Amino acid sequence: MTSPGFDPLRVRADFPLLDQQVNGYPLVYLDSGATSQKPRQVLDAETDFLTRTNAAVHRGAHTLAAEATELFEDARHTVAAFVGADEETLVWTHGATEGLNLVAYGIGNASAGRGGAASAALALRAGDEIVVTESEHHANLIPWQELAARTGARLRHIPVHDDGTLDLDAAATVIGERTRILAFPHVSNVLGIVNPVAELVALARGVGALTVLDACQSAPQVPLDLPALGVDLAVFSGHKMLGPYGIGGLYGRREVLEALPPFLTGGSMITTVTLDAADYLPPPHRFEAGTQPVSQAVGLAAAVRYLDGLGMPAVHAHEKLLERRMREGLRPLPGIRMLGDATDAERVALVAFEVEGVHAHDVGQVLDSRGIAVRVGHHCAQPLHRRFGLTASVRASASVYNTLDDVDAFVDAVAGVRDYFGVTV
Amino acid sequence: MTSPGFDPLRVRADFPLLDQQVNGYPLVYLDSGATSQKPRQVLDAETDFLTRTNAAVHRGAHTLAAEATELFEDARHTVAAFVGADEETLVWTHGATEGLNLVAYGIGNASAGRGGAASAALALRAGDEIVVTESEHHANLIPWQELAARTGARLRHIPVHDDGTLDLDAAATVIGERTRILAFPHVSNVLGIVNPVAELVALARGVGALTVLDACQSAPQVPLDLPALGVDLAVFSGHKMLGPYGIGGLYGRREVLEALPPFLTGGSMITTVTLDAADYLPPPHRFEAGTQPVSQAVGLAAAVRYLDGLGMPAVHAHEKLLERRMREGLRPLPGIRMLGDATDAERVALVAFEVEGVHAHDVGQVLDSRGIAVRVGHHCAQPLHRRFGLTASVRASASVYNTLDDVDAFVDAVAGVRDYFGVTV
Amino acid sequence: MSGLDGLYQELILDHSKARDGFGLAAEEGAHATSHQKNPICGDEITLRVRVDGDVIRDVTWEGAGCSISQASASMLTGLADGLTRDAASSLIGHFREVLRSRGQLELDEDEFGDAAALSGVSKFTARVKCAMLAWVALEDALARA
Amino acid sequence: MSGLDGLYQELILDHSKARDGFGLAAEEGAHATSHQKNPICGDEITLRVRVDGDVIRDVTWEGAGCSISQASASMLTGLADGLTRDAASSLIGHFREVLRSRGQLELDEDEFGDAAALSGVSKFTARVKCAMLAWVALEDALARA
Ligand SMILES: Cc1ncc(COP(=O)(O)O)c(C=O)c1O
Ligand SMILES: Cc1ncc(COP(=O)(O)O)c(C=O)c1O
Repeated sequence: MTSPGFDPLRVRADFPLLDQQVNGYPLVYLDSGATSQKPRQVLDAETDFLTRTNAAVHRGAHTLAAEATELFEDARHTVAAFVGADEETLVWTHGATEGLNLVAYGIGNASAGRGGAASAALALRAGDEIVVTESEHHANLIPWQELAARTGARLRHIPVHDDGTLDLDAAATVIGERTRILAFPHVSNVLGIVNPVAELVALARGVGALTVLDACQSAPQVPLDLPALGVDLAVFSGHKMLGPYGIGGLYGRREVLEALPPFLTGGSMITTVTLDAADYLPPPHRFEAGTQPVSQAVGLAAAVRYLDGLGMPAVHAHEKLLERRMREGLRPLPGIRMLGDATDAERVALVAFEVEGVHAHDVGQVLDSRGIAVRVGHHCAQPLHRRFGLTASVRASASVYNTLDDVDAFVDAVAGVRDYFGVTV
Repeated sequence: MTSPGFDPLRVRADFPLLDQQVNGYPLVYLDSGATSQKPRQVLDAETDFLTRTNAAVHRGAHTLAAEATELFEDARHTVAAFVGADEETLVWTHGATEGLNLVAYGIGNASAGRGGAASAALALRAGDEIVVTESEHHANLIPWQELAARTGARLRHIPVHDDGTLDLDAAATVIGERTRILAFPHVSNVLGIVNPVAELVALARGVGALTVLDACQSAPQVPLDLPALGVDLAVFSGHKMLGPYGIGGLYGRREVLEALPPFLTGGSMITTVTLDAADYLPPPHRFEAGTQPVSQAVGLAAAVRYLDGLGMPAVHAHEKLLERRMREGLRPLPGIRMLGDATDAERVALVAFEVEGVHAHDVGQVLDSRGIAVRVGHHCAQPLHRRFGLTASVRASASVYNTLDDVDAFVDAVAGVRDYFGVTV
Repeated sequence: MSGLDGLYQELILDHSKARDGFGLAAEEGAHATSHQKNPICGDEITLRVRVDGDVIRDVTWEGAGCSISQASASMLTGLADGLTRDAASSLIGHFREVLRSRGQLELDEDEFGDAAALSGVSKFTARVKCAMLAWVALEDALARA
Repeated sequence: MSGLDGLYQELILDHSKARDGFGLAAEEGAHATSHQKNPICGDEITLRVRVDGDVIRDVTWEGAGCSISQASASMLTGLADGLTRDAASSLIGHFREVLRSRGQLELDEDEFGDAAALSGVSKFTARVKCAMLAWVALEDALARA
């Protein structure tokens, strides 16, 4: 897995979309935290599947169906291995949002008495507590709000320090005997800081709480071994890690998946069905109702093979390089405030910031006029923005195909923004 | 929209997968009821999007993001128009199974008091009844079983006659004052018969019950005008109608969608979010949490444009031709029993049958050895198979790219099956 | 930055700083208030009008947002004052039509005054909501008044 | 139909009709029963064994299924009778390994007798579950006995 590094310009050549001009400038795509671009290898894998092997999986006995089923399950094996997991512990989802809803609704169903005795240990009661962080993406916040509302559980949160790190002292107080679930991001999609998973898991374990990790932003950039991290459940999205839309993964420890009642119900997740009741398959199939995103699973397998080809340690090193260049470029500029600028934290290549006196939308527009694509808004993290006294910020996020030149063009454009709007204070 | 018909051989040339040999014979793909093949035009639309315009939609302000958002919403317009609906009444889902779960869980959430006063009319109470048919695909059965179990409602069903038609007399008795929901297939994926929507909707309306139509098998073959059919809600899957995996539609009458609380929660479906609570957007966005299957939406739009190019009346006529040839070919063969062989019913090109004395798996294997792909098993409709005294059947289902020669090859292969296994009775 | 300058005309930048009508008037007389929000960026506006018989008076507003949304609210303030309900609703309708035209239509200077400078926004589809925010608030406030 | 004949060997078709051991014995003595199901096609088998000390006796079964699953159960009946638990479990393990080999391995005739005819199934991945059904039932029954 160790790699001598890679040449981002060669990598870039694998991504057809990047080779274009926007507003008369070569495209500098710095919005990979929202969705990444996809290499030829991924597009080709999907097209190959669809033009040669496509057929219903786990449902047919004819030759194409058998071949498609094999490719689909091979993809599961490949993607599971990428996050250090066994294939039986990897559930296909349509993305991280669905994965988190699956867990929250599964626990809600257990709380409503579904799943029988096996699921009773997961049931929530009034007075139980669910803990999240102040830095949550809405996808790892609202499903818990809704679950709390349905079960009478209470939702609490771990605050974030001014420098963007989690307040671990507060965490030790917030997480207590009543805590049943601790859900947190591996990396916040605004702060970019890698959270201390081991400490948080230890706190949760100490009180017997279930841990749910949102690995959306780490999966594309940080070598992952989910079982080694010790979390009970974790989710990630394919489209943020060079893969297709509409595919993602839910990893779960075997015992936890076995105890969880189904979420979506329908075909291919059952054994016996009568008009009155249904018996369910064991994990992972219990959680995969209906026709699965088959070509997308094959595409995601190609994406993680691509990342493995570069070597995740090399990817991580490359992202760190870009991240440092971004922060070092922005820091000296007048009127720039980075969100969560803790200096010694481990990070991914993602920086959110405010340009004092210029609204994020206007900053984004100036950058766009120079071909630079960044994201502006609350990035689905309104509570965190409120905590920093903002409604919106600008976010630049890089991936394997970005170069130091991309970062320099970005910093240069940001440097001119306040002038353009005549802001001098 | 009227069309003089089309040449299936020219159509076939648009489907690269079909041009292959299986077990030494040219592939005859008769498993489109499970999943259809995809024309070049659909693959190209997705690839074009991913290599030129791909970016996060409804979230970014940069040029690509704005263009991607437009293509995504144009796709919604196109697909909505294909089923006769306004774009605000079309919700993207990942497929029919998710769409049906969305409705069942949405009603479950209303029953748990979510959605406030606006949703109260949708809430179920103990003693309320949900009615389905005996011919249900598991996707339109198990979500209702689970909803009934969570709310104390009772699940009832409309039986199927020996000839495959619904027992409308029984329906008039089963649907009564306590009925709150009537869910049924437009076309069963085993019987292939177009059900009398108007009669069923009238019965449901008479008692103020909500109607939910499973249009999975009709959408690819029958010209659809969902508002004109008068149903409250309807679902379909892209992958069965020449489109990509992982995309589907939920149509809903405006008032019904407005009353329905959200199902999946997360990003892009909210207005204001605090750590404690969230406010939700109006439909359709209320139901589209998280990153949507964007390239797949674009692909599905290309698929329905392809179907519209052929003309849905012409498609329907072509399918009827294939269907008649299938049934007329099978009927004289000794020991063949077709499921639901009502002679004067309107149908799609789909036939399920039993070969007496030979298990469905074995029939499928013989057909596969001649390059003919059919589906064997219970087709996710165990209760219906039980009703016909079977655990499994063989199903042949055709699409726009099938020819009469395909059907003849299929009938010819079936004719030899009993001999091969030495069954003579 | 020619495309950019087409969007950020001098007048827009000026209005985004001047912010005519900024600061909500106290609620007295026949007034109506509307709160609008752009869920994508979290921008918000609260706009209040007094309706004197059939005539709009005293448009005031408060809110945070980008230069386009602030300038648009500022420009609307002067424009709406003294209009009848009907005139305002036709003005809003026309504004919406032009802004959604993707650069095909222009705002007439006689009708729109300073706000005609917002024509350029219609080429930037992602920014149309920013420019519309105050106008939707006025429409909503009138419906409530 | 050469590929097909590799699957449906004469012996298999014969066994699928003869169905040795078909008809469940009454539950008496030290016995164990297992019910197994193939969720894809709905095929089921109920298999019962008597375990006499360490030795398997009287394998009987009931169920509906395809010719492969029926033949496999029939062949297993004769084969298992008289084996020790250990011998049976090694037999089942070996059978599974060959069937999952995608045509790479062959069942040894000395070890498997008539059941060696099932080697061909390993090339038909969609049918491996059919052939395994009775064997999984025996494995499960022994675990319960
Ligand atoms: C940290 C984090 N969590 C969850 C999500 C939701 O992922 P998706 O929209 O792919 O479901 C995202 C991305 O939007 C994210 O960045
Ligand atoms: C009638 C019917 N309903 C529902 C479904 C479920 O569709 P999907 O698997 O695409 O969610 C299918 C197809 O499997 C079907 O044929």
